[in-house]
Amino acid sequence: MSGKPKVAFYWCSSCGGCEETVVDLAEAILDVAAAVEIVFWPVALDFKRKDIEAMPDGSITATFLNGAIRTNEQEEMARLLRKKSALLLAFGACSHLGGIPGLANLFDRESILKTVYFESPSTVNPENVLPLTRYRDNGHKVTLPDFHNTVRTLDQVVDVDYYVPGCPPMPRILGAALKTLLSGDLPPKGAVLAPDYALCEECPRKDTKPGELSIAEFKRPQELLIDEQTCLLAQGLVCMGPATRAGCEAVCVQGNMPCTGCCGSTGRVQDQGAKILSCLASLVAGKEDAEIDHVLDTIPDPVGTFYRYGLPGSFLRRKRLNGVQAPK
Amino acid sequence: MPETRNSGNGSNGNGIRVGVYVCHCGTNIAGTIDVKAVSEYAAGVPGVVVSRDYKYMCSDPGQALIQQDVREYDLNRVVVASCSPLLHEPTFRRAIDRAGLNPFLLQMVNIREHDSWVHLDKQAATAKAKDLIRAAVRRVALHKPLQKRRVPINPNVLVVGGGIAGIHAALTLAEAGKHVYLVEREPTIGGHMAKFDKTFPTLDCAACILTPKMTTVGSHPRITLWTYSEVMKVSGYVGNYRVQVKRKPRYIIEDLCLGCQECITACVYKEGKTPDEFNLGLSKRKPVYLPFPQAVPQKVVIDPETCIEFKSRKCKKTCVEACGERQAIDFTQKETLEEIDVGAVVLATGFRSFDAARNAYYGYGRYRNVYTSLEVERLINAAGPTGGEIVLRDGKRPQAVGIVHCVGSRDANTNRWCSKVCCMYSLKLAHLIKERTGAEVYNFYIDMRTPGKGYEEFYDRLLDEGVHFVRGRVAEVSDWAARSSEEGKLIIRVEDTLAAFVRRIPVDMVVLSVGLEPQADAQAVRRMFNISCSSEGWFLERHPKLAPVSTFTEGVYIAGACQGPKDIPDSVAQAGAAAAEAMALIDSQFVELEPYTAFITEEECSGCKSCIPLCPYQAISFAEEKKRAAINEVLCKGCGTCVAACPSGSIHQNFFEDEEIFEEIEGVLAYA
Amino acid sequence: MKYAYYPGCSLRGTGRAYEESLLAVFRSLEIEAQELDDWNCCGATTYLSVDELTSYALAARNLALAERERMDIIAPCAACYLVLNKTQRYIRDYPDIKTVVSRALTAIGLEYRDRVRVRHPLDVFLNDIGVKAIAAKVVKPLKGLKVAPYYGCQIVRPYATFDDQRNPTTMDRLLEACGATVIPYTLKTRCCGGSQKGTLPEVGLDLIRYLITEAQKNGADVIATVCPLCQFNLECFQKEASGQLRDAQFRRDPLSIPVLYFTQLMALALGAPGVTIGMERSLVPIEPVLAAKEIAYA
Amino acid sequence: MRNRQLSPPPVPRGAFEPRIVAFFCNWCTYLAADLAGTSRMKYAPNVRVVRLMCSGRVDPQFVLDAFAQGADGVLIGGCHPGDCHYQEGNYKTLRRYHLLKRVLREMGIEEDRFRLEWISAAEADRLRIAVNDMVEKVRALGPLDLTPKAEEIQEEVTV
Amino acid sequence: MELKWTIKFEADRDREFARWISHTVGGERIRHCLQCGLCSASCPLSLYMDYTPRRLMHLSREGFKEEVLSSASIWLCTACYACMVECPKKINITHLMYALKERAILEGFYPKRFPIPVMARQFCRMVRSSGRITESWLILQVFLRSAIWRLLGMSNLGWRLFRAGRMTMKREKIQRQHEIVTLLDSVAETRKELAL
Repeated sequence: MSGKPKVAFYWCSSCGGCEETVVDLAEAILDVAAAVEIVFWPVALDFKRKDIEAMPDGSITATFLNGAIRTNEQEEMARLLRKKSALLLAFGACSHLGGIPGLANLFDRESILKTVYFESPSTVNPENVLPLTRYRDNGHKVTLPDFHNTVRTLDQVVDVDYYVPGCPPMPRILGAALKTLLSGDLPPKGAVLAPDYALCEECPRKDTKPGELSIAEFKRPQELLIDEQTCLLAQGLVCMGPATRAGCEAVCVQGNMPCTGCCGSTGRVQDQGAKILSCLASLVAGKEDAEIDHVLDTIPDPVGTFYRYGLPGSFLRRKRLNGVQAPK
Repeated sequence: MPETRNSGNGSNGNGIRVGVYVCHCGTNIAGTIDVKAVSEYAAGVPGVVVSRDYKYMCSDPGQALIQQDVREYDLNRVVVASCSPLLHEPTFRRAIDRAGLNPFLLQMVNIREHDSWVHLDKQAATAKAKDLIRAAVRRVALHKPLQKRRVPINPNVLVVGGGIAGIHAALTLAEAGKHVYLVEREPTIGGHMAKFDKTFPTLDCAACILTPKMTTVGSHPRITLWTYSEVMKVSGYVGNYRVQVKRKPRYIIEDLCLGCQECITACVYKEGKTPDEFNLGLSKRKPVYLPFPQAVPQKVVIDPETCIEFKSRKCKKTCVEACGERQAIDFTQKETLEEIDVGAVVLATGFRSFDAARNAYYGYGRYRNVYTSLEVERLINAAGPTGGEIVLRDGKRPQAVGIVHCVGSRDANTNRWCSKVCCMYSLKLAHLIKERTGAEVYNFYIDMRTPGKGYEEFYDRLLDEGVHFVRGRVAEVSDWAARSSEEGKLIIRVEDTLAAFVRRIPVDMVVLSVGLEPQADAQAVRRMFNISCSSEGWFLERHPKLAPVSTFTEGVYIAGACQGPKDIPDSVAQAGAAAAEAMALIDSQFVELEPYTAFITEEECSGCKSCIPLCPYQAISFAEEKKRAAINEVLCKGCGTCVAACPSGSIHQNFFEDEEIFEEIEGVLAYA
Repeated sequence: MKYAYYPGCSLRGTGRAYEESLLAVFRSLEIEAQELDDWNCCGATTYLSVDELTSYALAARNLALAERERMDIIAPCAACYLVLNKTQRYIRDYPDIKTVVSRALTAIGLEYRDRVRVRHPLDVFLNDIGVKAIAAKVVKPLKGLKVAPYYGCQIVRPYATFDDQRNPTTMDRLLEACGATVIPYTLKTRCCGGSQKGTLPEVGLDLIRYLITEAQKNGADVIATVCPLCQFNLECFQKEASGQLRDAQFRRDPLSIPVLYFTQLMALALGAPGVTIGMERSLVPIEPVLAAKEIAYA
Repeated sequence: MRNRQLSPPPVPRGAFEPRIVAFFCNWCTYLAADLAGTSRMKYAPNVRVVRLMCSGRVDPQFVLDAFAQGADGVLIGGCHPGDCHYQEGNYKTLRRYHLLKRVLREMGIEEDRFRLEWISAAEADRLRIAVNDMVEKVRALGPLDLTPKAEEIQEEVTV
Repeated sequence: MELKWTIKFEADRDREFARWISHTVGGERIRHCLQCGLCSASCPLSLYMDYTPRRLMHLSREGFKEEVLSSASIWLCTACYACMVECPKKINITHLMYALKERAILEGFYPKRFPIPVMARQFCRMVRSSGRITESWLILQVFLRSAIWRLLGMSNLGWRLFRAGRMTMKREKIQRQHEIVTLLDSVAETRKELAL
């Protein structure tokens, strides 16, 4: 066994893009590989759970866990890795905020199963099979993980030391994170390893944002020919930039698409969606209920827009199941 | 020993040492809330070092108690649970300040106005008090020491309205060496009082006591009198208001006009043609006129509506000839706007009298001999249209006169309030009419209200003079006769409630004692000066008992009938009070502004500019070189709108930090 | 627009002339009004004083019937008009009344959903047709005919639904449109005594006398009414009322003045043939007056 | 990130008593509440008032936090449009209110639980009525009970 | 002359009655009455009244039931609503008069053969039996039961009206009479049930 710091990567409820980031470190990955000993990385290397269980508690220097927690297996692994790791990092939007999978919190387990196994047009399921957590197959007991009603962020399940934001995190950010960890002088616990100001600071279109903005209509990207120079908010698009933590160098905006907020809020804000809501609403034109509603009608899906990555991590966490269904 | 002490569970680790003080306010709070239990509970809240309850926290011993604890337990935070912060926050801030603690390390809990006074269920009220105190303790822990801002005060004062209240306020202030701008909408000052003949209950002549004051105003070196003018815009804040005044063209150069009135005599109109506003249309005036002989300023006015020169431009302009080399007449005069800076404002915009036509069943406007009380004041007035003769429209003397009280008062169909002065002025009119005509005079009243020095005595005197008093609200004034004896008369139909039957009383003249109403534009004015109105539309005082002439806007005071129906003595008294308040403010030379301003931490701001359009005071600007927003604290009034809107949480507000408010919210909700 | 016509009991009795003339006016103004199917007595003021709750149920039946037809109700009789209006309001304001009424209606397979408007002919003529349109249709203007417009109580009180409560003018404007001269009449909304004439005669007579003397004093040739009971009281007891004058010096010539429904005057002006407008049912003939004014009348 | 502690599930106090957090502006609605006090009006004791200088200071985060922390309703009180002590603050409030209402609807929180009232300093009675009315409506709706279900709580990491 | 006590004792007050009047439909605001007498003065009938409406309002809210229910005034009210429209306290006086009549009839507080209640009763009977009112029959019955002698006085008018076709002996009747009966019964039921 070498004396190199031990690093683990694990993948919970997410698309796997975060793992790509590791690869995207490109040649830098070699330095990493040289600097650390990767003890667990299911997607790339063949380790088994028992190998981890065998390790002494806290013996892993740092675990990068991506993905939100929605099954009991993911929960177990999270707890296990927590136990075994000195530092646990929520790696990427899903473990940090809940991420895209977090939007499942607008539904409950049952309706999701129903849609997926019976209703979705592409489904062929003549025997109406539903996944079971355990069943027998000619004598063999098979068990599958059960999944919870509610998708949760990593820090809603176990104690988290640091957060690496982004969907996926920029390799730059990951690299910086690794460096910090290796350097030994650690930021305060709970820190998000990215700059603590909003994206506009990094935005190439910053200067084109007008000082006196009053929004009479919100537009969706497909509704207009997006000018490549001017501030997207100025063009009526909902850009989450002002409420989103910087660090990605506004890649989306550079790709002529509005920021959707994957890096979460700044450290001074607790609910990113609420904040962008407050900001944009304040700028809406109109003083009468009717006028205001008229403008707001142009945001067809406020929750999906303002909480695209942040629903589980938000104040409300999920749609209320015991509440009334809202009239659409 | 009315006061008990509970030693708390000590500092909550982060060095916060809170003292909690629960006030009984006699039985005002203790009557509904179990103060002992509350104070005991408070002692258990993390961070609380000591908690006490005491009969009157605001009293000297109460304050001393707090100060002593601050030293003894070296408290660094204080929570006082008593009345509304708007009442005693300053008191307790001063108290802990004197004990060497920054005044803003205090949080008040309103368990009187918001709790004991509005709830019956003692248990619920007590629980509420606990919740609020728990929240306050959690909030105060985050308070930071703050300093009030000191801003110098402009020593000039604006008085709006030239009635008796405005006049008195202006004189008082000017005598005290302040410069006063007196702005009056009409061409002359004097207001309603100038129209009266005598004043109750002393019956001294209104003109004799008012006109001297008016002339002093006109000639006072420290009073700038702007009649025929209106306030258009108000900006700024206490001590530093900027006011825009519109001066309507009089078509007379005020400085040149001597008030000789030769132009009036010379006018091509030999007789007046237009209803005379001052005489409520009971007489006619010419296009060029002086509202009334003792008008101040003694400057004529030309009314472009009726002046031939304005209509046809073909007038012989005999007035200009008459004026001669004085050349005071200027048909080309234009409206002008003046800007003035003042430190304080006294609003004395007065009242409007009820439009009697609204009570159709009294026949005002339908029967010629139905008058309003104000019209009769003019009839009685020696300087009035009839030279003081009380006569009917046909010039005959009335043999019987009915005075109907409460017209447009105490009536859900019009105004629900009692207009306060009508009973007394009706008595006055009854006396004068009886004295001058010897007619049978009937007073129809619901309740006779004579609370005031010498008022009841005056009523007593009227009873002795043989005036009839019929207790009942008149249902109808009509001209249809049920008896030949009623032919050609106005018949008053009323229940004599004391005799308990209905009576029909024929009279020649009916006097409608109209009530007092807020001015038609009261709402506009109050918006301009940023003050509130009662639901009836009267200007709202800061506190009905303790701050009767102050408003919720610092530096704006109210006097006279604009605050509610009032007679002359009360109006004058209020005017004096308002003037004194204004002086107190000005002589303090500096205003201390709450430090609740917003500020931006530069390294946090991303320069998204979202906040910039939100500030109505242009306090937020965008620093191009740094590409960040910046807030000018002098301009910021501390509403916090930008704070709520800042998408990256980079704008903060003193005393209303996000964290502080979160603590308060979670504090009230965290169960005991 | 189509209306449900609710005559009410009186228009089938003492007030027949009202119905005849009203229908005539409907015809000449091309107002489509179909009689409310199987309407029942509204309960009038009498029922209210014996058994309030029931009277609401009675009235509500008519409302429900009209609602089923999706039409406004036209109620020419002042009492009906008021009772129907009042019922609507009280059902709105008092949950108990609502319960009682809706249960009762359910029992007879009806439902009331507060969707129907109760209208008076005055309202319909003025607001749905309009003075201009009416004036245009006038063929025999009532030139020089001096009319005292008598509204009585219950059209404008307590609910000022379409006119001022103290000084209503709807009828004034309609009659002026017909060319008549409407005289000032301060008692236009003073009560005629209603059913009192039937029950306490001397009481009724006093009120009647006031109303008529006042009208004559102001030089009226005819009194126009909007309510069968008012018309009945004012017309049928003129002689007795003259006898009633209590003040010796106040005696005038015995009271005698025609009292017509405003619809009769309108029908006359609109040229509906006399026979169908119930003139012949008057006890105080109008013909002499018309003759004197040279107003053609078949 | 700030650690958000969860309030323990409500302690049953016999019948359900709604808990309503109110944000009142310092110049109108807070004064109206004071006036209600001085005029000894009586209203439901379920409201806890948080005083802010202007309703414009109400950050949607406050509203959501209140709900998350166990409030059954949230009431915002400000000056009437046009009467704002800070000229325009309440218009911003109105706009945020409308957008936030849409979010709450999608999140399954009934309309009656979130209310905006314009109440001037003089309208104590309006305040009384608003409070009583809201308390009754929320009482009818029952507890909001957003605090995660027991099973989830024990899964929660306790910080 | 015979002297008797006019003084009233608290025991003479009927508190239940006072409570009832302020809780009955229309009585909500009676306690606001400031006794101005506008109702009495605007009442065209008050010239006959023993107790003016104003006094009735006060007596009722104080609970002097005897005086109120035995007063002639409540029968004189023609429901012209003048008082209610003018009342400065918006008290629903007219409706209270109805309430008082109803109560008086309920408790038998009226002179025998007193035409008004008789008329009312006949009216109701006729509605129940035919669903509509035929005035001629109604008048006839009322006089038969209260003041026959008056019939003679009226006969002349009656005849003239008959000639003018305004008095018909044909009885008006609706087709679905049973509906009216069901309706009336249902109301009676609900009233019992809800104790109204």
